[in-house]
Amino acid sequence: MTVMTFAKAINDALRHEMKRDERVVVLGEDVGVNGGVFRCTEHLLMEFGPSRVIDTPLSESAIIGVAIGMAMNGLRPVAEIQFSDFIFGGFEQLVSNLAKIRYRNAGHYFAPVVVRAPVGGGVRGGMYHSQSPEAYFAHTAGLKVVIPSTPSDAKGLLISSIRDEDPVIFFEPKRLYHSLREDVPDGDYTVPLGKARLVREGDDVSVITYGATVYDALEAAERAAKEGVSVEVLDLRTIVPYDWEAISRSVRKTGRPVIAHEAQRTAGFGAEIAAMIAEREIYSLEAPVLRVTGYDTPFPLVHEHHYLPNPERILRAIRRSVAS
Amino acid sequence: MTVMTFAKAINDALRHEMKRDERVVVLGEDVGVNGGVFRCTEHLLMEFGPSRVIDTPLSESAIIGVAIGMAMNGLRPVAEIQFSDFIFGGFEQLVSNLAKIRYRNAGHYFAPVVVRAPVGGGVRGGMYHSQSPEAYFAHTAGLKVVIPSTPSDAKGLLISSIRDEDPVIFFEPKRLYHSLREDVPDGDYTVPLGKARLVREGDDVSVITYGATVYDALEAAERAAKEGVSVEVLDLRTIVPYDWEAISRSVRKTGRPVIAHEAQRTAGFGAEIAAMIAEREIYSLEAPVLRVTGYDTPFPLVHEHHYLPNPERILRAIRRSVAS
Amino acid sequence: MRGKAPPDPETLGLSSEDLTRMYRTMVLTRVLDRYLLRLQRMGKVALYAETIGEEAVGVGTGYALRPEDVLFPSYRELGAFLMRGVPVSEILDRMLNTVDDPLKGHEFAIFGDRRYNIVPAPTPVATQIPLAVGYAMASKVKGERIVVMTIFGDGATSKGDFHEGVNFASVHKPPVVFVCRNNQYAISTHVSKQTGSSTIAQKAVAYGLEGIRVDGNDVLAVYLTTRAVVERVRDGGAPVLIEALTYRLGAHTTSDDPKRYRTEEEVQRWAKLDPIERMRGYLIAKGVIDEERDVALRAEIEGLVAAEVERALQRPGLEPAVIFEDVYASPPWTLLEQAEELKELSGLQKVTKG
Amino acid sequence: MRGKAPPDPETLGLSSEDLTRMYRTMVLTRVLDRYLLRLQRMGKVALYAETIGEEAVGVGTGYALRPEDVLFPSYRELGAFLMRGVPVSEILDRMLNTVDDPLKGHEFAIFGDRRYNIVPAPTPVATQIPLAVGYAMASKVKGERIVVMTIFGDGATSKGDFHEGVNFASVHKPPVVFVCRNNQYAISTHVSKQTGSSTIAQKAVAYGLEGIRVDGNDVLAVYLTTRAVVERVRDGGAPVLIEALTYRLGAHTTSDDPKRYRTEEEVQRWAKLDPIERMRGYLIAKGVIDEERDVALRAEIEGLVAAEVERALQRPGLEPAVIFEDVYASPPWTLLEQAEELKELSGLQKVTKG
Ligand SMILES: Cc1ncc(C[n+]2csc(CCOP(=O)(O)OP(=O)(O)O)c2C)c(N)n1
Ligand SMILES: Cc1ncc(C[n+]2csc(CCOP(=O)(O)OP(=O)(O)O)c2C)c(N)n1
Ligand SMILES: [Mg+2]
Ligand SMILES: [Mg+2]
Repeated sequence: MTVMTFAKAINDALRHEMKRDERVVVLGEDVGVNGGVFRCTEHLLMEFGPSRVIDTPLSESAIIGVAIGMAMNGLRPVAEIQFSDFIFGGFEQLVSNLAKIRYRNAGHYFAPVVVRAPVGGGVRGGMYHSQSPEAYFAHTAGLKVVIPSTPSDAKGLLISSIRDEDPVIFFEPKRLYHSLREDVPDGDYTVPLGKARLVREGDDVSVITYGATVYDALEAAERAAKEGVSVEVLDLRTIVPYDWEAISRSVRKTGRPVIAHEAQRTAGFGAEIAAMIAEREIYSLEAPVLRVTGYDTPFPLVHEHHYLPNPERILRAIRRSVAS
Repeated sequence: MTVMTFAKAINDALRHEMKRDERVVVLGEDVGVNGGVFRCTEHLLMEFGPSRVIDTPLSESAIIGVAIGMAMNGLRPVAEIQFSDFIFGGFEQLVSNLAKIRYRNAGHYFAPVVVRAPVGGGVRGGMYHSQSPEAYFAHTAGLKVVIPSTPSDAKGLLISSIRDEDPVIFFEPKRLYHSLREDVPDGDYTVPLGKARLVREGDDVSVITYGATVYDALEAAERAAKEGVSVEVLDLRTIVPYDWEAISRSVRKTGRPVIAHEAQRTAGFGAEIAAMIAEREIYSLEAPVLRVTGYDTPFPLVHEHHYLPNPERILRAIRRSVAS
Repeated sequence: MRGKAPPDPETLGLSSEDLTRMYRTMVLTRVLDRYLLRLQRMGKVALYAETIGEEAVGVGTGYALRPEDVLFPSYRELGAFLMRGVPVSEILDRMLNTVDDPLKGHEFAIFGDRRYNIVPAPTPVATQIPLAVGYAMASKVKGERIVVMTIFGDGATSKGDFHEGVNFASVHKPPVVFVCRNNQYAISTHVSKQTGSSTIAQKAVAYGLEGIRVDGNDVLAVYLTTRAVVERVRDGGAPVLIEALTYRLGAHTTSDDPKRYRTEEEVQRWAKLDPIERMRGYLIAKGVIDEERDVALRAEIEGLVAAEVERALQRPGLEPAVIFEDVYASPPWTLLEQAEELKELSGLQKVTKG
Repeated sequence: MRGKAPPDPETLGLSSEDLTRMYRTMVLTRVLDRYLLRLQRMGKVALYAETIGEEAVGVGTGYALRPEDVLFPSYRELGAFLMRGVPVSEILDRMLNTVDDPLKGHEFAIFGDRRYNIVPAPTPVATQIPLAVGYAMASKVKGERIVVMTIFGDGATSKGDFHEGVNFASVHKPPVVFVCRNNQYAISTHVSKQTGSSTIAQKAVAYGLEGIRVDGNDVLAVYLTTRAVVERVRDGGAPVLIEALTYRLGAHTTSDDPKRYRTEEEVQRWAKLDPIERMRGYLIAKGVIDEERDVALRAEIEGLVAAEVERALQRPGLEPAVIFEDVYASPPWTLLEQAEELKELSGLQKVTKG
């Protein structure tokens, strides 16, 4: 075990996989000599050289497209998009090629690419350094979508993603990069895709969430506890595939689900979870299914605290749930 | 009233608005001399000339981007994307500029662009001529999203969209273009955005749907009627904003909602409707909220009938709803 | 080559086997193309993009590649597939989506199969270009001596992905060759409305790369130019952009009506430059074939294709369950559930062929 | 201009007012830039992209535009804004997100305001380019005699939107001027790793357009070249791509550490070519100003900016409710509900300044 930041854990996972498997290459804007704008690829260029750590031109579509081509030819590319807000320039490659490559090629060719991108707000990043676009990818068959919330999970899930035979969109909550430290297992360490993490047990309300919002949920849970409400917090960790068993178990226990994420509400991934609950756990419910999310506006530069699903907003939903 | 196909109704709306308002221009691939690959822009070039009916290079990002710039400078561009499957090449312009232009400019500049694109399957179009990407846009604050299902609605909603001060993504179910004829009001005719259409009244089950699936729902309703089940069919027509009042009224009446759309299930727009029902009409429910949708695969070339939410599948959900 | 007398095959370093193989493949391409068109009209094929008039580009480039080289084509490269040795039967199984369709009916692409190093074309124009660059980057990393070629239309050069892909290659210089099959139209849009540049080849200047324009109706010019470029790139040379100027004699696809946007005179002018006729004239002039052998060859090919069409039409179709295959290597539980749902439903309803 | 003696202002057709205005604005740009950097360090500004060393490009191009011309800048065009007459106070209100912020704190862009025909820059690089083309297309349709200019970095030229936008303009030829501020870096990426072409100007060849490279540290060269181009385009000339070669003396933004990717020697080499020093030397040599007046000018500007900073720092911030403004002209009911939710919550919790 070594104490690491979230960013360092990502770096550790990349180095570990690059050492273990020479098919693993890293590409993106400023990932080489600069070590990534968040330092996630620091020192990799020195260690693995420019044919495996590739600084690219400023062109998101080419980054994704080139990564796909590399993967089709047997490499395991990990492409970095500098901010998930810029992933849209590569959206056609992601949706029309990456997600569909195995299908279109009937398995002749496939592309186990990992696309890493920082997501989320909380760093005064404004409209284009704060977005959470996971729902777009969850709605795109052929992709898997992962969002870790701790350094250990970051390492374990990234290694699993790199080893996965399917393309994975790997979102890293940027406000956690350097704000969080914890003991991370050394060496080979994997966390399976598709398994949620029960962060806090509780009996009255289930907060189902992922990414940096886990911490807001925990704070809300603490405060609810003081009001005598016992809140369970579930960190999905993987969005596709998501851990329905864990969700369903929690909802059966509490009957009161609150779903929280940073992305805007309408057609966000929270809607999918709510819809599944409304289909499969309707008879377990003791309260309406509530969502606490970013508002349906672009991500604002000022007052982002108000925009985000902050602890106050989550707590309010918990109270509402308990009251109904 | 004139009997028209869906495609002709679109054409009629465009011509009407171009005559009425010289700010209205049309641009896209093959919209001019060719009249559009589905003939929706037929004869417009001849009538309005090449500065208002613009054949563009094959570049979706430029089509959207140029339309935004035109709108910022006072025009009312109606951009055509040849198939909604190719809209992803313009996704960054749609999400990062079109949807956010008013916000980023704090209202100094805004871009009332209409982006028209054929959607959906049923024409043996395969993976890239059949998709239904409406959920991506529903999840993008700043946009409105419209999907008519009849020639009259096509005309009335398109005219409303062109006159709207906000950007509208206007999806046209391509399998209806030439297969459907009906009386369409002549001249100035608008249908307000955000209002659903009650296509068929019923008491037992509510099928909430939009686009071409309306017809599958109607067929399922017919067949259910023979089984003694009375099915209500609601055509949302607009996805953003959607007509919650109409949904809620229907769900209160029947207690048994079935949501149907062609797009893949996970994180589709149906999830949003289900989530809202699970939040706000939970006490009206007498059955789980069911969804009948495209499967979570790329759109297949062969066997698309099986992939689509066909009448058999909708009927099955109706039966399940009644049985629970 | 027009104007002066065409050079002898030996001067060009070509054997008569080279010549007849290319000629034969052009004829085969034309014949199969016409059959596929008819099959579409019969409702057996969903949509088809004709290749008539553009055979020299596919055949000339296809012949320049070695078997280990990898092709990322567009949807109009039938000639290249046949030249690379794909049997007519496999293309028919593909296009008719029989149970032997190597792409399992998932998609349109005329053909694609790893055994032939042919990657099925994506429908979204130009999006294969960065993939080809990436494939070539990987072969460089792996130390393979292969060349990757991607072929695309004139319309494709307007897309961001052409630019981003070629620019990426201009920096990293992997072994990739870009071939623009400039047939002068993107559906109804003439190339003069596609770009302000008067040639596609000059677009290479934007990347500090070499651009070459070649007569795309002259299969020998296409072959010789491409082969030279391919071998240069194999030896570590920088990527090259080749523009092969040709003309789409047919409609864009079976959904298109070219009369709406171009004159019959224009078409006739180009029909006179038919690449097959041109090659035929050359071969006869140089004594490589004679009229009699040509007639026999054409009859043989007609017979071959007709027989294969007959056979393929008899083959059974694909099962509905294929729609769930190849989405993931390890599918999410949601998808597995959905596959079960279809199975259950298929039991209930008549299984119709897609 | 290096090497031989620089020409006299009259020869260039420039008045001493022209010269002092440009010089003064470069100095103002530098001073304000340094203040904004400090304000960021103080936590008053969220993020800032320095413009030090690149003043000549903004000022020279800004001076070439008429007030009715429209500018689509990138995020590093402070000089152009000041040259177009934007008061320092308004830029500070913007950057500090005071209650008078013309962009209501919604976004980063240094500045933008319709009154000045300046469109706030989008953060996603190059995406303003097609917008500028569209804006110019509309002005052509409307029969206005304005010119639209868009400025972007060297990195931006690799993006598909640069290509699609310029190519679109090459066909339709609206009154648009493309200016690449080539400061040789896109964050850590040197322009030689950005593209295989040795200049940005030559990329114009790909579109059949004229490309011009100009010394971007020579404000007079930038101004004269740009003005000539702008007026030509106003008179119906085809779009032009201008490359202004300069150097980013500072960090990319306040989050960047350039020591990671470039040497101090390189920076020092370019620091010696500082465009302000160069213009100062020219003005003194030509007797337009003297040392004394220069010192006074700088003191005056320092004082002016310092006072405006003081003032702006005292201004109140924006209310949380602004986050719901300007999303739509007619917002969906969902959004109106959400705005109510925030109102309710704001009552309960301490309103903190963004
Ligand atoms: C990204 C994208 N936009 C639009 C289309 C629709 N479309 C199909 S082919 C075509 C024209 C392509 O022209 P070109 O690249 O010259 O190839 P050609 O058909 O002439 O071989 C268009 C616009 C598409 N397939 N992909
Ligand atoms: C589409 C996109 N990708 C990545 C980024 C992150 N980013 C911000 S500025 C920048 C470099 C831009 O370089 P250049 O265009 O040369 O402009 P400069 O900063 O030098 O003025 C990058 C990569 C972005 N803003 N937009
Ligand atoms: Mg073409
Ligand atoms: Mg730069």
